[in-house]
Amino acid sequence: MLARIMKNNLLFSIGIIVCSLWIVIAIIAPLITPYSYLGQDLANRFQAPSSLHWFGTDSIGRDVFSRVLIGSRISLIAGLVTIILASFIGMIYGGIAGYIGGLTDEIMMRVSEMVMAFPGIILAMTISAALGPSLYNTLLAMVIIWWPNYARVMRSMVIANKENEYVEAAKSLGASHFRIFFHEIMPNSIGPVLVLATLDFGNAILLFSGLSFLGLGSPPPTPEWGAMVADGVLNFNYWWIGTFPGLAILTMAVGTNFIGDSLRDFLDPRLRKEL
Amino acid sequence: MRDVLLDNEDLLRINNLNVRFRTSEGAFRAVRDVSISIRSGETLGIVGESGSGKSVTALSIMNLIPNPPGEATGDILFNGRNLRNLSPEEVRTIRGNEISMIFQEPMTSLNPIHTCGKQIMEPLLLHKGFTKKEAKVRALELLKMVGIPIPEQRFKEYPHQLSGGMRQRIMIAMALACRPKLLLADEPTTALDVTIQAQILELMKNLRKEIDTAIIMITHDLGIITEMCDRVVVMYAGQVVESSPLKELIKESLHPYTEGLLRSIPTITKEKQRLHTIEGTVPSPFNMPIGCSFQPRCNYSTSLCSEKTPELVHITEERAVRCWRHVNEGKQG
Amino acid sequence: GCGGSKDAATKPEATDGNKQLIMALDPDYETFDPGLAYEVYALLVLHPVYDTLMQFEDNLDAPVYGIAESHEVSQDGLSYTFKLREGIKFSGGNPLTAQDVKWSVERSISLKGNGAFLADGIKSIETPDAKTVVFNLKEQDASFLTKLTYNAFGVIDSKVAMEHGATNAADANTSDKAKLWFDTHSAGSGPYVIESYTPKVEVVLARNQNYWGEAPYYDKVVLKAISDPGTQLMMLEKGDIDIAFNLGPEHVKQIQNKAGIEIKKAQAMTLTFLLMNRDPKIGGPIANPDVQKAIRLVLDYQGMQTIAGEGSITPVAPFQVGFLGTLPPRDPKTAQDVEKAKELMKKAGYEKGFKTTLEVATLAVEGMDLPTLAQKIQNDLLQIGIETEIKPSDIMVALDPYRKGTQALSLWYWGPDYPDPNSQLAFLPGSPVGLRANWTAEMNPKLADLGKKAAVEVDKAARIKYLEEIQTMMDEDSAFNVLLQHARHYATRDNIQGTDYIDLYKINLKNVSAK
Amino acid sequence: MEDSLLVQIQNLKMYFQTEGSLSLHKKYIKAVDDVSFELFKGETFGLVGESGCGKSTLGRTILGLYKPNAGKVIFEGEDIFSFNNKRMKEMRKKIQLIFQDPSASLNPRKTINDILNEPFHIHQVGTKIERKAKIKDLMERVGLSEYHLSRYPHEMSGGQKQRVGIARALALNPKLIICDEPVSALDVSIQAQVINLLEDLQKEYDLTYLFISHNLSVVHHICDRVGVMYLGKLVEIGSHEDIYRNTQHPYAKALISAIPNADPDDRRERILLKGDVPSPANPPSGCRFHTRCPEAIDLCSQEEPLLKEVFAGHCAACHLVK
Amino acid sequence: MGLLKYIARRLLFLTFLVIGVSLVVFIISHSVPSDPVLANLSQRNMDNPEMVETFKAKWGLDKPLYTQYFIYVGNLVKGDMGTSIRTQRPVMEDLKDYFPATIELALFSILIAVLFGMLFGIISAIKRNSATDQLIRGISVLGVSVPSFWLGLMFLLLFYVKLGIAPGPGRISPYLAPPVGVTNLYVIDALLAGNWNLAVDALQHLLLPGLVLGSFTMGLITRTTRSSLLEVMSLDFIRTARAKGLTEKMIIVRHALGNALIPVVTVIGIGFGNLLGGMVLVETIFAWPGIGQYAYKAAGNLDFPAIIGVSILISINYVVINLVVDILYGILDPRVRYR
Ligand SMILES: Nc1ncnc2c1ncn2[C@@H]1O[C@H](COP(=O)(O)OP(=O)(O)OP(=O)(O)O)[C@@H](O)[C@H]1O
Ligand SMILES: Nc1ncnc2c1ncn2[C@@H]1O[C@H](COP(=O)(O)OP(=O)(O)OP(=O)(O)O)[C@@H](O)[C@H]1O
Ligand SMILES: [Mg+2]
Ligand SMILES: [Mg+2]
Repeated sequence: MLARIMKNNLLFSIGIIVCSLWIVIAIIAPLITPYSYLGQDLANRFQAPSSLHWFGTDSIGRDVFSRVLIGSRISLIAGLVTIILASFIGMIYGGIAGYIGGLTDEIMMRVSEMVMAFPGIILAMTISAALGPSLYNTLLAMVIIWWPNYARVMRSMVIANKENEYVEAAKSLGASHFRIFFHEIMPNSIGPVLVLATLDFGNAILLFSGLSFLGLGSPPPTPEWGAMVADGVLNFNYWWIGTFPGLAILTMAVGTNFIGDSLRDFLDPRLRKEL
Repeated sequence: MRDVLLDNEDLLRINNLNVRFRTSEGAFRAVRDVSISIRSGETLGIVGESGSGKSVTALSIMNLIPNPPGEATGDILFNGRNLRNLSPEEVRTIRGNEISMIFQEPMTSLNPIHTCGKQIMEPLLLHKGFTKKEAKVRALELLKMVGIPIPEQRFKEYPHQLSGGMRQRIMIAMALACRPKLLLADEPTTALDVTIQAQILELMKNLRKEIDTAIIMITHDLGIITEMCDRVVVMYAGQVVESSPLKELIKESLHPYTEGLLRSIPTITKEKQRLHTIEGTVPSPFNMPIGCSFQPRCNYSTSLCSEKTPELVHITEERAVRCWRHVNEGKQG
Repeated sequence: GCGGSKDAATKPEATDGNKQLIMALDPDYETFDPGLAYEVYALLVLHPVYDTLMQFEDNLDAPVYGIAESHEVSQDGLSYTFKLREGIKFSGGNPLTAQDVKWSVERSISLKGNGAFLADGIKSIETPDAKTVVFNLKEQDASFLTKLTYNAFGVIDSKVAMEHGATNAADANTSDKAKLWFDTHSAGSGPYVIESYTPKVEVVLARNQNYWGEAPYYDKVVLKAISDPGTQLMMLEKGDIDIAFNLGPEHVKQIQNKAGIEIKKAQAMTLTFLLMNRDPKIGGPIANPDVQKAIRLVLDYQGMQTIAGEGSITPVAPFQVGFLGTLPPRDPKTAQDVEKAKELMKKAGYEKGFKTTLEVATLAVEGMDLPTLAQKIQNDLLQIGIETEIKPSDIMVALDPYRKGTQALSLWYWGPDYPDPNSQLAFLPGSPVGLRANWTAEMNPKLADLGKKAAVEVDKAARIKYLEEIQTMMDEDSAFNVLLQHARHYATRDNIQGTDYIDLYKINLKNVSAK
Repeated sequence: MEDSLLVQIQNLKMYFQTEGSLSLHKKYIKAVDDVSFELFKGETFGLVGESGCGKSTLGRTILGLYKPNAGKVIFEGEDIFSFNNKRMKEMRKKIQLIFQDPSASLNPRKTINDILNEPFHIHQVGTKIERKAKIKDLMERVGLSEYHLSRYPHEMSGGQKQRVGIARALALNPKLIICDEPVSALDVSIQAQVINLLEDLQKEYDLTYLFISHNLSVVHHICDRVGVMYLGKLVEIGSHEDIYRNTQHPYAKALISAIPNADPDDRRERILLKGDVPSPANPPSGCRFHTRCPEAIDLCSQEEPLLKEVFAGHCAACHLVK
Repeated sequence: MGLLKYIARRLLFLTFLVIGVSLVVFIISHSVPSDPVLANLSQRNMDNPEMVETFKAKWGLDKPLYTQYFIYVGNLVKGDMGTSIRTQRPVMEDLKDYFPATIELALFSILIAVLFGMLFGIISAIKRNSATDQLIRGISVLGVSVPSFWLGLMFLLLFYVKLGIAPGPGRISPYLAPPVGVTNLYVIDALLAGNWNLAVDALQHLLLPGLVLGSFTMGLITRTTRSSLLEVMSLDFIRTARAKGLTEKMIIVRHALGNALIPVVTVIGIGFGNLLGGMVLVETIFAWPGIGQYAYKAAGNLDFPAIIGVSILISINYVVINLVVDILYGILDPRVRYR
C-alpha cells in the first residue's frame, strides 16, 4: 500500500522521507553531533554558520547544529507521549459517554466542552508557573488540552457503532456490557481515533514547541527547539540561532502533516479513487 | 446509420456499449457489448441483479459516467445523433431537456439546501429560457400534475421537509419539466414503501399516457416490469442475456437465468410450494467465468458454454437471447 | 488630528507640527500614582511630572534643590526645614503651597505603598506658613535628602486630587479612590503632564502649559512599551523611535557603526549575584561556608562579563562601584582559581561534588538574559563536581521563596532602594537580604556589628573605613557572591541630546532636546 | 392449541423518548402501542407493514432488548421482564434474532469462526472441541463449507453472510427466531435460497419464526399466520390464507393490492392510498388509519377501533368490520 | 422557536462554564506553593507582619477559600472581576483595554484565512491532482505546520528589517496617536474619525501578524474546503444537477459550494478558537498589546484574578463563537434542527 501511495503522491513521498530522516536522526543523534550539545565556548559565541559550525553558535558558544539534532529526540518524545496519553484518556472517556448515553453522556460531554473552552495555553502557563517549568508539567498540560478532541471522536464513533446490528446480535446472545463495549464496539470505533491521533502528531509537536517557546518546557540547557527559537528572538541579530531550530520544527511538522494529509484522503473512501 | 435509425423508428439506439472501470483492485468491464433500442412512446424495462450494469448503462446514455474511473465505448444514437460524438456543450443541451433521469434514492438526489421549487425551475430556466415568473407557474403546474397537494407550500419547502414518496414526485416533476422525449427511471420506487410505490407507479402510468414519453424503467423487481413495460431487457453480469416483448417473456423465457429468476420469485397467486432457486452467486466482475457468464449456475450448461461466449442472437424480429441453446435457432431464424 | 505619513517606515517631522520625542522601553510600571509607584521606571515618568523638594541633576553624588529654595537642619539632625520657591503653580493652575507638600507626603505614608518605607523615618510634618515645610525625624538619617528625591515625596495638587477621591487620612490604603485617575491623569507641577496611558502600549506626556521653570524642548514625550530589545533596535534603526532603552550588549554591537545612531553606555547600579543559603536544612552542602567560598573561586568572571557585555565589572562584595567607599572590582583574569576551589571542596568533604538546584527568575537584567547566565554558572560549577538543575520561574513567582529564604542556590539581581551605600547594608548577616540566605547575625557577629556602625556613621572618613572593612570581610566569608555590576546599554538617534544616563531617573526627560 | 402456545404478547407498549434527556417537555414516538398476540410452537408468524410502523421495535422488545413502557411478553409461561439478569441471560438462549442487513450484523473485525464461537463463549457452553464440532455442524446445516470459517465477513457474498447470521442464531438451539427482514437486502436469486434454507431448518429443529418483512409476497410464501401493523398498532391478524384472500381491514386490503405482480394475467383492482404514513410521534386521533382510509366514516376519527375477532382466529381493528 | 430555545440553552451552559472555569483557576490558585500576592509587596513591607495582614485583608485572602470564591462569584454577577494583583487595576478595566486589540487582529486574520483558504480550496478541488492542486495542498500543509512564533520572527526579519516594506511591531506607527476609542478597533475607529492615513497605517500593521496568525486557519480551511467540495461533488444530487444539463461551473456555484461550505463553517469556528490560543505567541512577537500578552503576564505572575478573568473571557468567547457557528450552520443548512 505504502509503495502504491508513494508512487502517485509527491507530498506523501516527501513526508515519508522527511519523517524517516528525523526519526533516524533522533535515534543516532549522539553519534553524529560534531560537538556536545552542552559544550560552552564563550570565545566562539555568536559564530555565523561556517564549515566548523554548520548552524553557527549561540550566546554561550554552543553548537546550534548539535543542539538541533539532539532536540529532535525531545520533540518526538513529547509529541508521542502527548498523543498516546491524550488519545487513551479521550478514548476511554468518550467511549464511556457514548456507550452509556443519556444524562451521563450529556454531563460528560459538557465537562469536556468546558475543558475545550478553557484556554489551554493559559492553563499550561499557569501550571508551569505554579509548579515550575518542566517537561512533565508541559506534557501534563498538553494532555489536558488535547484529550477532549479524541473524546469527541470516540464518542461519535461509539454512538454510531452501538446502533450496529452486530452489537444488537451480541446483546441478543446475552453478552455483558463489558463484553459488548470491549469486544464489539471498541475495536470498531478505535480506528478513526487512531487515525486522528497519527495525523495529530505534527500538531502536538507544534504545540509543544509553542509552549517551550514561552519558556514552559524543560528548563535550560535542554535543547528544545521552541526554547531555541526563543533564544533566537532574544538574540535577534544572530539570525541563525532562531532560524534553524524553527526550520527543524517546520520540517518535522510538515513531514507528518504531508503524510497525514495524504493518508486522510486515502482513508476517506469518497476521496480514495484519486490516489 | 441515420437511415437505419429512421427505418427502425428508434428514438434511442445503443450499439455495443462497453464500460470499463479502473479501481484500486483492478480494472473490469461493468457493461459488456450492450445493445438496446427503444421507440418513441414505448416503455422498456431493464431487469437484472444488483451490479449487473443497469445503472451504468443508463448513466452512459446521459454521458454521466464519471471519467475517470469510467471509460465508455460504443455508440449511443439519439434522434439520429450519436451522443458520444457530441461536444460536452451539446450533450448538456440534451440532458434534462430531451432526455432526463429519475434516480433510485430520492433522499439524496435532491440538493438539501435549495427549495424544491427552485430545483424544479432550474431546467426550465436553463433549457427553455423561461423567465422566473413563467418557470414558477410551470413548476406549480408540474407539482400539481405529479399529485402533490398544496403545491404552493411545497414549492417553498426544502427536501428534508418532505417524505420519501413526496421527494420522488419532486424528482419526477423535475425530470418532466422540459417534456423530455426519453425518461430514464433508475429504480424509482425501490426505496419506497409498498403503498407509496403503488402511488408512484400509478402516477408514472398516467404521465406516460399524458405526455407520450418513452421510458426506460430499470428495476430488479419483475413485478414492476410486468405492470409497467412493453418490452424487457434482462441483464446479467454486464451483458444483455435476453430481450423480448413482455408477454412473450413471461410466457416462455428463453435464457435459463430469466427462467430461474421468474421461478424463484414468490408470488401471492402461486400456491405455497418450495421455491425454485438458482444455485451459486453472481460472479465477481474481476473474476468472470470463461465462456457464458451464467454457465457456473446454469442447469443446462454444456462444455461449449464454458469455452466460448455466446452472442446475442435474434430468435425473432422482437426477441433476442444470449445462450448457446438458442444460437442455432437464431441462426436459422 | 490628521497627521501621519504615507510611508510608515520613516518618521515624519512632527505630528501636528509638534515636537515629539519617542522612547521605547520595556516598562515595569503599573501605576502613575506618585503615592504608590515604586518601580524601576516609575521615576522616568514621574520625575518630569511631579516636582520634589530635592532632585538629582547629573550624578548621584549629592541631591540638589528641586522646588525647595533652601533648607536647614537642626542641631540634633532630627528636623529639616525647607523653604519653597516662589510662584510655583500646578498644571491645573493652583498655586503650590507647603500644605500640598505635607498632604502629599502624608498620603504616601497612609497609602502604605511599596515606596512608603522611604518615609518611615518621618515623625511629623509641619507647615508654619505657605512656603515652609518642616520634617521631624525619628532618628538621624544621613540619606534623608536623597530619599526626598523619590516620587513618594512628589508634590500633588491636593485640591485636584481630593476632587478625584484622594485622601491623606490614616486609612488611605482602603479609602483612597484616586489610583485609577492618577494612572491616566496628573496633578503635579513638573514640566510635563500625563496626557494618556494605555497599559502595555504607551504613556504620553504633554507639555505643562503652566510650568514655572524653563519650558522643556518637546511638546510631547511618548514612551512606547516594547519589551523586546530586538524590536526596539529595529525601530531605532528605522528611525521610528528616538531612544531604544533596553538594548543588550549584543544589540549594541550590531549598530556600532550605523549612521544616525548614537550608542550610550553607562555604569548601572544593578548587581547580579548568587545567593547561597546558609541553612543546611535548605541549602544542604551549599550551606557550608567552604563550599560557598569554592563557588566564589571556581566561577569564570571573565566569561560572565563577556555575556553581560562590555562595561560590566565584578565588585568584590555587594557594594557598587560608584558609591562611597567601594573597593576596586575584581580582576576577572585572576579571580578564578579552580585548584583552590577543589581543595576547599575536599576540605568541606564534597570532593565528589553534589547535586542541587539553581533557581533563576526568567528576565533580563540590563539586557542580559539571566537564564543564559545561569547556564554559564551551571557549566562552571561542574568543574568542582556541583551538578545543578536550573529551575527558571517568573520573577513574581520566584520572589516569594527568595524572600522567605527557602532557596538553596539562586541567581538574583539587585538595584539599590536609594542611591546610597546604606541601601547595600541589607546584604549583611542578620539584615533583610542576608536573612534570605539565612545568614544570621550570630554566624558573623563582627560583620553584623560593623554594619550597624556604618549605618549611623555620619563622618565620611569613618564611614569609608567601615565600608571597606565590610567588603574585605565579605570577600572572605559571605552567603552572597556578586557576579556582575552591569553596564547600561542604550542607543539614541544622534540628533538628540540630554539623554545621559542617571540611575535614579534612567533618563531625565526634562533635559532631552534636539541638537 | 393451548399447550402449543410459545409466546404471549400482552398489551405491549414501547415508546421512545425523542427530546433530549434534560428537556422538561418529553416527547415520545409510540413505536409499539398496545399490541397483543400469540405465537404458537412451530409456526411462522409474519409481521408486515410500512416502514416505521414498529415491526422491528416489536421484535426487539419481544427479545428483551428494549424495556417496554407497559405490557408483558410471556415466554413459556413467564413474563420475561420479571427476570433477573441471570435468568434473562438463560432466556436469551431461547430467542434469537436474524437481521436484515447481513453485512451490518456481523462484526467486520471478527472471523466467521469468532462470530460463531461467540454464543458458546458468552454462555460458557461446551469444551473447545465440542464447540468446534458444533460449529462445523452448524456450517454444514446452513450450507457453508469449513474453509469459510477463517474468512472475514467482507470476504463473503451477501447470501453467505446471511447464512452465517442464521448459523449464529441457531447455535444455542433456540425455540424462537425473530427474523427481521432477513431477505430484503438480498438479490432475487439469493433470496430464494435463504427462504428455502429457513424453511428447511424450521422443519428440522421445530423452530418458531416471527418473520418481519415488508415484502408481502415473501410473507405470503413462508408464513402460516400474518399480522398487519400500522403506526404501532396491530390492525389485522389471521391465517395466511385469510389475510390474502379474505382481507378485512382497509389498510391490509390496500397493502395487498399494491404488490406489483409478476403475473401479467393477474390484473387485480388496485386500491390506491392517499398521502403518506403519519409520524408515529404525532399519530392521528381515533383510528390511526382514518387519514388515508378510502372507506373512513366520521366515527373513525373519534374512536379507536379495537381488535375484534371476525371469525375464528382472524381479528381486525376496524369499525366497519362486523 | 427552536433556535431561541437552543440559544437559551447555550447561554445556560455559559453560566456553568463561567462557574467551572473560575472554580478551576481558583482551586489551582490555592494549591500553588508560592504566594504571588505577597510577592507584590515591597521588600520592606514583606518583613512587616502588620503590613502583610493589611495587605491580605485588602485582597480578602484572610477568609476561607469557599468564602473567597463566593465573594468572587457574587462580584462577578455584578460585572466585577476583582482587581489584578499585578496591574492593581480592576480586571474588567484591563480586559476592556486589551481585548479590542486581540479582536481586531483575530478578525483580520480570520478574514484573510477565510478568503484565501476558500479560494485555494476551491481551485484545488476543481483542478484536483494537477500541479496546481499539489502546490496548493503543499502550501496549506505548510500553513498548518509552520510554528507561528517562528514565522513571525522570520517575517519581521525579512519584511521589516531587511526589506523595509512592512511596518514594525505594534498596532500603529509609534509617531501616530491612537484614534479616539469608540470600538477600540483602530482601523474602524480611524475610519470613523475620518482619519484615512491612520486607518491605512493600522491596516498595514495588521498585515504581518494577521498573516502569521491566520496561516494555520488558512491551511485548515483550504484543506477542508477542498475535501468537502470533492465529497459534495460525489454526492447524488450533483449527479442530478448534471442530469439536468447544468454546466460544471453552474454545478459548483449553485449546488456544490453551498453544501461544501457547511463543514467549512465549523472549521472557521475551530480556527477562530485556535486563534485566541495562538494569540499569546504572535502577540509576544509583534508587541501586540492584546489579551494574549496580558494572559501571558498574568499566568507568569500567578496573578489569579487576572487569570480567572482572561480564562472566563476566552471561554465565553469560545462558546459564543461556537454558538455563532451553529447559527450559521442553521442558515446554510435548512436541515439543521436545534436541540
Ligand atoms: N463509479 C464507479 N466506479 C467503479 N465501479 C463502478 C462505478 N459505478 C458502478 N460501478 C460498478 O459497475 C458495476 C455495475 O454497476 P451498476 O450500478 O450499473 O449496477 P446495477 O445493475 O444498477 O445494480 P443495482 O441494482 O445494485 O443498482 C458494479 O460492479 C459496480 O460496482
Ligand atoms: N432507538 C430508537 N429511538 C428512537 N426512536 C426509534 C428507535 N427505534 C425505532 N424508533 C422509531 O420507532 C418507529 C418504529 O421503528 P421500527 O424500526 O420499529 O419500524 P419498522 O417497522 O421496523 O420499519 P422498517 O420497515 O423501516 O424497518 C420509527 O418511527 C422509528 O423512527
Ligand atoms: Mg443501480
Ligand atoms: Mg425494521
